[in-house]
Amino acid sequence: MISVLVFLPALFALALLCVPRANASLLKGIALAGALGTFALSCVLLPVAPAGAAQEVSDWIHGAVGAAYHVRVDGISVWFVLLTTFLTVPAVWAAFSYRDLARLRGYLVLLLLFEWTLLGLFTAGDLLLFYIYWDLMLIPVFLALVAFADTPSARRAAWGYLIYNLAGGLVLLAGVIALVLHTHTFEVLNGSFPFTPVLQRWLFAAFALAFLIKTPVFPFHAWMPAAYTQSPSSLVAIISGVQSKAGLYGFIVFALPLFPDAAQYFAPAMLVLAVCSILYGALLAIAERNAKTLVAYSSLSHLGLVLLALFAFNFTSLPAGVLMIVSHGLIAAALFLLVGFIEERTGTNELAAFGGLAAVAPRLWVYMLIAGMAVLGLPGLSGFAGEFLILIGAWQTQPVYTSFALFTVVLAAVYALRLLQGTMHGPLRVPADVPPPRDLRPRELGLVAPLLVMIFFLGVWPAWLNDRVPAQNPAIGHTTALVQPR
Amino acid sequence: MPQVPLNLYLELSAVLFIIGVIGFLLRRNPITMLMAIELMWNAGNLAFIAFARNFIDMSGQVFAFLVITVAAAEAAIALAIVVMVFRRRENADVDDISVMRG
Amino acid sequence: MTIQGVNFDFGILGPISVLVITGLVVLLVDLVGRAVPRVVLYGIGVAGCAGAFIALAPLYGRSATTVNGAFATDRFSWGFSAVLIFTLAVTLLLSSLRNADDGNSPASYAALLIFCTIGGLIMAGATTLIGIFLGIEELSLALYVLAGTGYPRPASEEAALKYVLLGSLASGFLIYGSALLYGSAGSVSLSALSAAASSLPLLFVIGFGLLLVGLAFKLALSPFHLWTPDVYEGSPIAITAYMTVAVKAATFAVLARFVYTVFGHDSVALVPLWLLAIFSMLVGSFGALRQRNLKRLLAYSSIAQAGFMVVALSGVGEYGLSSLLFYLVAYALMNLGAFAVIAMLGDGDEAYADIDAYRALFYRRPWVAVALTLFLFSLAGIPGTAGFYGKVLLLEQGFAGGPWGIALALALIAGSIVSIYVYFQVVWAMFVPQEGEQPVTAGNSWLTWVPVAVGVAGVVALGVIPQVFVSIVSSSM
Amino acid sequence: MADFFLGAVPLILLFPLVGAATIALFGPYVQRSASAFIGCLSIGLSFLLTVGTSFVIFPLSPAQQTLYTHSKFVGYWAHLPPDLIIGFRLLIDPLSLLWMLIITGVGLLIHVYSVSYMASDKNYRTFFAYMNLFVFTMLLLVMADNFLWLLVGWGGVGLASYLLIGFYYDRPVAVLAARKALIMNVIGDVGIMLAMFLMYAHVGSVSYQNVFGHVATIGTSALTWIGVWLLLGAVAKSAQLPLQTWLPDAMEGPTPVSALIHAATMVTAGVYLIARAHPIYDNAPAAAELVAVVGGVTALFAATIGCVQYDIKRVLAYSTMSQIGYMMLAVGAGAFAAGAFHFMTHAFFKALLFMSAGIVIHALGGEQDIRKMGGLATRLPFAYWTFLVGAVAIAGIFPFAGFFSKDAIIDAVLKLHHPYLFVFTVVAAGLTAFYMFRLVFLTFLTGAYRGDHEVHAETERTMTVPVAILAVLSLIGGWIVLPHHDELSFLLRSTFADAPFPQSMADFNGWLSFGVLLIALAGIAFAWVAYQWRPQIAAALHRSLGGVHALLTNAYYFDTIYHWLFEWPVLALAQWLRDAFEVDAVDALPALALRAGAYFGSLSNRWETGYLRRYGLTFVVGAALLLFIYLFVAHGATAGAAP
Repeated sequence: MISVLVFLPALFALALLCVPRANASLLKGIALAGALGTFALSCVLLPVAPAGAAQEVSDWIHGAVGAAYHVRVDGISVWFVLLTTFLTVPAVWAAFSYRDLARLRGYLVLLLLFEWTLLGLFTAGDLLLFYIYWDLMLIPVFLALVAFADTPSARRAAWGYLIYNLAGGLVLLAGVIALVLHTHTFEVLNGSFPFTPVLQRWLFAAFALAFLIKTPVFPFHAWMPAAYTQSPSSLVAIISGVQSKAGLYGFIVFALPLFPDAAQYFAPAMLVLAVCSILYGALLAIAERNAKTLVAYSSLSHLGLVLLALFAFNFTSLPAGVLMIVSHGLIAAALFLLVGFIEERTGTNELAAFGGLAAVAPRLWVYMLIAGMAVLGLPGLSGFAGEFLILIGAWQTQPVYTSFALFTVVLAAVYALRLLQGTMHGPLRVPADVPPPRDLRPRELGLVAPLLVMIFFLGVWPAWLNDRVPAQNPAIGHTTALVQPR
Repeated sequence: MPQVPLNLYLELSAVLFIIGVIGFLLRRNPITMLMAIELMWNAGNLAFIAFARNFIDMSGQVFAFLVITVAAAEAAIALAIVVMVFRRRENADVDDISVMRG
Repeated sequence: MTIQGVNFDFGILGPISVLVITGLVVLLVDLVGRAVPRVVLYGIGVAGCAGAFIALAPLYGRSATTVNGAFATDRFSWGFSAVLIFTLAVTLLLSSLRNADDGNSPASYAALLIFCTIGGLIMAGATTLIGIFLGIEELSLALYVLAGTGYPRPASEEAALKYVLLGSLASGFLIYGSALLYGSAGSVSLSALSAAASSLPLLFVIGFGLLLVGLAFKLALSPFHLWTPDVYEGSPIAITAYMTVAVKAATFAVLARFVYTVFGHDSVALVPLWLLAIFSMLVGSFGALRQRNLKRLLAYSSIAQAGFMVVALSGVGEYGLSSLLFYLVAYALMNLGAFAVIAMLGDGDEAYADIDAYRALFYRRPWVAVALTLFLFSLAGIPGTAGFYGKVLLLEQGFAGGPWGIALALALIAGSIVSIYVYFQVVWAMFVPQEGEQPVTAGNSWLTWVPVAVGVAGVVALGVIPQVFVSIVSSSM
Repeated sequence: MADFFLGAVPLILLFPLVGAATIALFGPYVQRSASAFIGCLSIGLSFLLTVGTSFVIFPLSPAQQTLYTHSKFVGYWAHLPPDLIIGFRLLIDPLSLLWMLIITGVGLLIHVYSVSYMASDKNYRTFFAYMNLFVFTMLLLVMADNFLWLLVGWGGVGLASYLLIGFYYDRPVAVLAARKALIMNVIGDVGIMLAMFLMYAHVGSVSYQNVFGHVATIGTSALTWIGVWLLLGAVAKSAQLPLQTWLPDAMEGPTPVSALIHAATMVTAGVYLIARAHPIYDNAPAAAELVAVVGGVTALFAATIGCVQYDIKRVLAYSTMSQIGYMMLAVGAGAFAAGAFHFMTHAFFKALLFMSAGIVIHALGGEQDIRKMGGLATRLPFAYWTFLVGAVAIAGIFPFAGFFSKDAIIDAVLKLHHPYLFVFTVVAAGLTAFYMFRLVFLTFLTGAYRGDHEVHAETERTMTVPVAILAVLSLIGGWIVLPHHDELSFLLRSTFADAPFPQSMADFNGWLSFGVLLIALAGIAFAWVAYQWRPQIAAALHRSLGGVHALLTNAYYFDTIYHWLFEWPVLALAQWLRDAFEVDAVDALPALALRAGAYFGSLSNRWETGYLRRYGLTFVVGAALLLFIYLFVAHGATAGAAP
């Protein structure tokens, strides 16, 4: 069942390959059906949260170091799975307006393959499987970027994305192998293994480097702005919405439970990095002149907050981190999609080149307002819920770092308003060569609406999600061993 | 008559070997270089035979015979290749044969 | 059967005998019939390979010696022999392309390839210094000639000349090293050497050092690699493909035999080998970064890959040999596959040696591009391919292999990181939309589809269900 | 009946929300008047329910007056380990009821007023949607039963205020003003968040009940910090020092918005917060003192600025700031009932002032500069008289509402021994009277009309009726507190039962109020002298006090100071990070790696010269090195192996 879910998008991708490239409508239909079907199937897994877990194990590799084909979904990973399947639907739908219809088929195939690798990662119950998907997910994105690489910056984006993440992946591989030589199996979940402190630190460092690069976290984010800006918005919606969570997922599910002592040892460093990303991302978003890149930097800032939640080692902040992960996935996807719609209308994302769209596109204005306020952290929207619960938790154990992080609340207001007012308000300006922009079409309204609804829903009732996140997931169990609950 | 001690043979072979190496490095004519290489191989042969005599063991001599035979074949092939090169160029200075690099 | 006190077990010598006969048959057919079409001759060759396989099959998992113990079939020989024969078959298929080896007599070409492989088989099975020397020389002498068979191109004869001169130089070191080893042990059999290896007397150290130089030359380990790019670029594509795999297979058989029978578990005595490996990984990976000629790029990559394979031996561990063999099989599949694609597209000639010829190939020949992409992914070690699991096995050996092993493993990681760009720049060229200059020819011979298909199937299978091959390999020893 | 109203309390909250949603979703498909109707209707229904509820609540005994709604839907907003529980509940008690009455009541009047005031605007529907959204969030703010939902409402009113200040979004000035307002409000939100962090740390909850119930267990220092952080939120929302600079700019919004949000309701949320959190301030004297000081200083500070402004709405904005200063002073000093009282009366007369000013602006086609007015008393008599009522009320002239409420505050300040603050209040009272009548004279009297627009008559009933109602309320609104008979503090007694000071304003200090009245009259007299009887006096004052005048006109240069103190450094840092650091440091690493890779690559390629002899040489040297190393290692090995 889980395997079916994981490979369903890949199957639909294969189906797409059998359709003639010219038959656009059929292509779109199949792709959307694939995304929707996967989402529907993934909803069946919801009941496993919070306590339960669904597993499928079958014999795979034995020998010097054994590995099983082990897929599993538990109260933590189900949220990543649902996020993936939920965000892929609007992404695929948004891809219908892909700029080059001749290559629409290839692009849709890559999107679905990307979803497959992400689902595989979040359901992997075995370290080898996890690693396989960890690297595999880079390929569809890289190919999509290559198919786009007609400018030097796009070229740099593609190479930066690939080399940074693959290099991190190889470091992770070294860590994985060194780890399994002591566990003698890739089946490391829910087992605690006695490592010497030194070994623990080395392994944690190897894991953490890969995770920090993929998230990304300052100062490993050099690949991120370019990649986010250059990839089509439907793709970057998934990259920033889901793929950027892979590293955090790795921390929660592998690094923290496996190396609790090393995690404690490195916690100050990680917290410093987290605070740096939070403030640095916010400041760069303030100074940024390109709407897409601005959103990219804002997500750098918000994911730093999740890192803070993880390494504050606090009962409250960790489940709040999961909430923040989901919420940020929704917000980032919505914003990137909306910015993409703007780009389709104005042909650019440079804030200097256009503005005042609210006058001609009231619906777009409403959508941008909701998404913008969510990223600003307006109370009542999911962004605030995640932020606030993380901060109130982290404050209890790490007041100093948390108070630094608090500045981001104000900075977020600054850049969110820059984005909102820069694109929507002021007198109407569009580049000379483009026609006056149209308001959002029904398709565009429809595909973003679910995201906004969820943003509202999780903002008004975050407990719906947090009640379904295991309070005592392994990471919390291990890492807060030293933290006294008040 | 007195035995020539083993180490004299070895020293001689070592000297021959080094001469061969130096010759290979200094010469630019492939034929000469091949001769230098023959010198190295025969240094090996000398060592083999000396050891064989030392151990009163045939296998060393067998090895030497094999080396001599292979050397003949190898020389033939090498000369053929040199001739093939000659056919295009009038001279066969190895320094001129450096199209591929990098 | 026994001739003058020397016993010959033609069961053990089966593959060699079959290939010998095949070679002679090829020559005879060419002699009697006039203008025999190339395909027939190569067909005979391929049939011979099949026969050799059939002869090899019963030796699976067997361990026995013949020729008074000078030649053995055992865990060191079987797998490597299989790889050698497979390589021969693929090479013959690639050579059958229209533009391949013009201006040569196909019969002698095929026979040379076959005898070459016989040399490799001898190396794999030889248990004495004499046998090793004999095998190496037979392999090398034939290759010197084959390297020159791209005759009309000056590069080819340059390759031949460089190869023959440097090869003979290396042989000189090999011979002299063997002599000193013989002197240190009083016997040419490897088993006798292990006694000397335990105490490392001066003669042994110098002797093995010199021998190692000779082997390192064959493996193209840096700093004895300088000939590799030129020779690989100059030789015809089929021969280059053959060299990259067959020579490695045979020489690694020898090396593994040395490491396991002579040195046992004393990996310190092999420090020079480890240093060579680390150096090769870096030099090969970096050297490939700026190459625009695909053959040359793969030459540098093969330097690095040779270094990778050494990592398998670093622990001298229980699974070291099987890991080495697994990676060798993977390498044979992906490398031969890549060369097969190059050869196919150029129909045997160099049209597709230049990376720029691959511009937007995906949009012209999607399936070929996908196949080549797969091979390159495997070379780069992308998960789901044979190369990836091979690397996993290598790293397991490395990290388990003490300080030197860890150093080697880390060097492997570093090399892989560097070579990301190496392999992906080709992928890039194939998928980047804007068209490059149209290529000269774009052949599509079904004969070369065979190795490509085999390569694809193998690369995927070894990557997705490695267990099957791991068990085959490990129970072959 | 009672059960009906208590059961319907959630509807008070929901009607405006439903109204806003309806207008937003279906507004474009129905005619303009329909959305206006929906807007007014929803507020009207909330108002009726509120009135009904208050008739149920106020008669009850103090013990029963505080009640929490239990909606059918039982759940938590958040329920996180170890013990963070935040629920969905509404709180109804006299304090929140008072605010709800004003919000819905005045809100209804202003909605009706807007029907014709905004009639000509192209975003008519949007306006009503925003206004309803505001009323909803404001009600949420006062009906929340814990600090989190208070913060949700708090942010919500901030959003509504942002949207309405920036309502004319094609005016860059309006856009900037809106941005400024929202950012400053977010700073306030951070303050409230910090306060909540401390509450959670010490009490393990953020609900009023638990926090106020365990105030005793919290240390005084922590309590003081909580108070200070709450105050930060309050000053941001209520435009008190030092976060006051956004309010004058907020006057860029439509006049009804200024009346509702930036005079009557939202800006008093700070006062509500302090009054609501009075158990904290009762036990943290230092924090309470700070509140009082902030309030008193702001009252005087804003009043001085008000004396020199020429934009009619800005004058009113500064007077709002000053009047809220009075309220903050009152709640800070512990006279919570007095603060609430002044909030009520101020809501009446300030809304009145804005709306009659709105009539003037409307009639003059958007003109706001009083130098371009004058002599309008004859042309706009209705506006004149209503504005006069408001002015008299705010100036604190007997028997108008302002007299009673302001007097209660000054009285309390004196009683509670804040001598210097007492002086501030008295001086501010005089200044208030002065600048209000300066406004009256310059706008309606003082010679002939100086503007260039022709003056439209004031006809629309929907505009005049609400203004008239408010005028009446400004007159009688204060009579709820009369000597020896204080109805208000009686109504509020249950909320402030545990306050340390008696809340009753019944004991009436006649001499004091007489003195304050005289001071107010003096202010009026001076305004009359300087602007009506002998205008050259004002001119002479400007000349002689040029420096002071410039200082006041520029509001003590706060904007400039803040720009150079906060805005500029942050932006400069951000720019530097973007243009220098990101490029030179963050991208430097990969760039360096690439260059290194290319370098090593070229190294390994340049080695490959193609010259055979170079190859041979390398080969031989390599072999020699290898031998050397091997010998070295082997000897080390044997040496190591030797026993």
